[in-house]
Amino acid sequence: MTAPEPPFMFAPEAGRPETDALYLELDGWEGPLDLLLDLARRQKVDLLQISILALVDQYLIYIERAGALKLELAADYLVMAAWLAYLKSAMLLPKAEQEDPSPEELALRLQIRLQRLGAMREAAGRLMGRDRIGRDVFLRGAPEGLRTDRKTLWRSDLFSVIQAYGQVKARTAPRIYHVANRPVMTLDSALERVSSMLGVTLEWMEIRDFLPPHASPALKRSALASSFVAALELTKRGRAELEQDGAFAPLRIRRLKDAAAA
Amino acid sequence: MSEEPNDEPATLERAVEATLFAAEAPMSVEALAAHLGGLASGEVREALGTLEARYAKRGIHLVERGGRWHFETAPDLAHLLRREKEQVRRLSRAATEVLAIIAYHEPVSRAEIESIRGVQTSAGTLDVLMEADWVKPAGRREVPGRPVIYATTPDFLDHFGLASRRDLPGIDELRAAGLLDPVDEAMEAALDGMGRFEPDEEDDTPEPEDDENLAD
Amino acid sequence: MSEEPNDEPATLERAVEATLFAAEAPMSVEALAAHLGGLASGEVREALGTLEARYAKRGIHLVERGGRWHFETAPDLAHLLRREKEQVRRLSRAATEVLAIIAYHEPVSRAEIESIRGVQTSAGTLDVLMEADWVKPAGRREVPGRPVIYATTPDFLDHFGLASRRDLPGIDELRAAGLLDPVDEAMEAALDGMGRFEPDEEDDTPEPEDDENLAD
Repeated sequence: MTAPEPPFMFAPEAGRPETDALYLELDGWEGPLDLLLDLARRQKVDLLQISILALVDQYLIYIERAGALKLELAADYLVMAAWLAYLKSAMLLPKAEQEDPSPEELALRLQIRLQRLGAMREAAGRLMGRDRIGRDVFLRGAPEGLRTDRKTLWRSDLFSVIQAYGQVKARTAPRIYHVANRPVMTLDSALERVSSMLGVTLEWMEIRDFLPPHASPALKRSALASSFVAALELTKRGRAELEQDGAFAPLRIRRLKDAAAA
Repeated sequence: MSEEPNDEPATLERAVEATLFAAEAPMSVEALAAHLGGLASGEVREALGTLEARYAKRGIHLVERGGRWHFETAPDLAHLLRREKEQVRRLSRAATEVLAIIAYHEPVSRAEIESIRGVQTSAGTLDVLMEADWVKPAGRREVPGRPVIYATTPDFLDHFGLASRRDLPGIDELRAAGLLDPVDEAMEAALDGMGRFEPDEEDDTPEPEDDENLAD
Repeated sequence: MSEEPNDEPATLERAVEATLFAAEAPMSVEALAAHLGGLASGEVREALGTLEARYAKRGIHLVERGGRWHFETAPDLAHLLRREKEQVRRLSRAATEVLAIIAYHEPVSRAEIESIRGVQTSAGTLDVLMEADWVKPAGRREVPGRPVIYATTPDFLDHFGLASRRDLPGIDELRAAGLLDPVDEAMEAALDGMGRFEPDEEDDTPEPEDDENLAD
């Protein structure tokens, strides 16, 4: 078994009132280490010269008195008391039975920690005692303040202005759209044309033969499409039949006989 | 330090000095006397006189205004408090268009500008032109709503090197110069790009701001 | 006026004086030089030195804190000004101790602060110090858990009238006495001094502080 490390870490600090007096309440301390430091200071020697045994006794007496007065003790103070009691008994034991680390080492560690805490507590006091702004020294009550006003100098040039105007005018000028009159053969005229031509013969005729012979290429394409749709329409009405040998082969049409009669 | 013995200020003088320095508002002789523990006004007045003379040539002056005293920056150094930084910036495309419309159509209301441009004009655009002092409000149009109408200023003619607005090229001249041709996006982008290389564009770069350092 | 001719302050001196008087926050030499139109730092520094000497005996002092300069009232006049102007927040004892530990040990982690104080630091304590702008997080310690480490700010130096951290009261003595070193180092030194231990100190090395538990 190794000796327990000193219980130097305790419960969170509470908002405790500042005090220099040794109250029986433990509210005056920032934890057990702080209380130990106060007790050690009472020995009025360098913290590295204090008698740990005396310090332990003082602490334990203090805790006992608090207990006798039925004061609620924070657990961390009790943990420290238990540890100190252990330390004391270890220090009183014969050397041969010493644990590792030795009680002297634990005591030294406690002293070093007290020394450090003491140093910081003193430093804090000296720091707070300095000439502080707003308490000891004061800044100017109503400084005028320094301001930098930024002024923008705008630049442009005549060409940009004229060009911009031109662009506005161009962008917003009314526009006229010309839609070219495209040569088309409507479905109606194709129907009329195909059915009248079918009336002439009972023979198979190619769709191509229905196209106007001297038409422009554009009109021819329109006529081809319209004539094809007209052929489909006549077939659907039962007045003609269509025939094609294969894909892209010439498409042929002829009048149905009874349809002619009808 | 080679200060003369008489340079050492009297206690009361130092007290008045510190009190006025820390005060948040100017203080009367009576207020000072009371603050300093019920002194006689005469003593305070004397200390104020000494201080006033001491600071007469410094960067800060002790001055009396309406019976109350305070420290303030010497008048000849007032420019240090408010420093002006000039920054040259090129007019945005939108602002240039609005400026052009005002120049060609003035006086013109905002609604009319918008109808000519075919887009809404943000409030800042007119502000910029007025800040540049090229455009000013020129009354109101006597129509319902009485909108403000805008016109160009003499500074506008000045900056753009025009003797008068009649010097602006007319529509026919614009057309002849090809400036009325529809401009497509690519073309506009190209023109914008060219703009970057104009000599005065260099000034556009915001200057390094050193006043930020003052804050911390 | 019976002022000596050499009492007439130089132009730059007056400008620095007026600027610092008017400034709402302390200014570095660089900020002053920039504000005054891009002067050389050396010139400004010289003017500051002259001014500092000029004001040394007056009711107002020119002081440097953490590289920044400002005017403040002379500390010996505190009693005249304090009565109406007490505006300093009272720090709890915990907060003053934590502040001192950070100032003397910086940068320092929360666990390190707690190991010195022997008590956990409540959440509010560090917040108060950071809110006052006296303490700021200063990165992380490159150890397991990468705890945040804290350091003081220029405002801290300013508030406590410290030109730099070297001016912290007693810091040289504390450092010389090893009181700013970790406990473990001090233990080793003390044990070495006593010479009570065999060379193979390995096992004797005090266990690491229970800091790990503190990290919350």
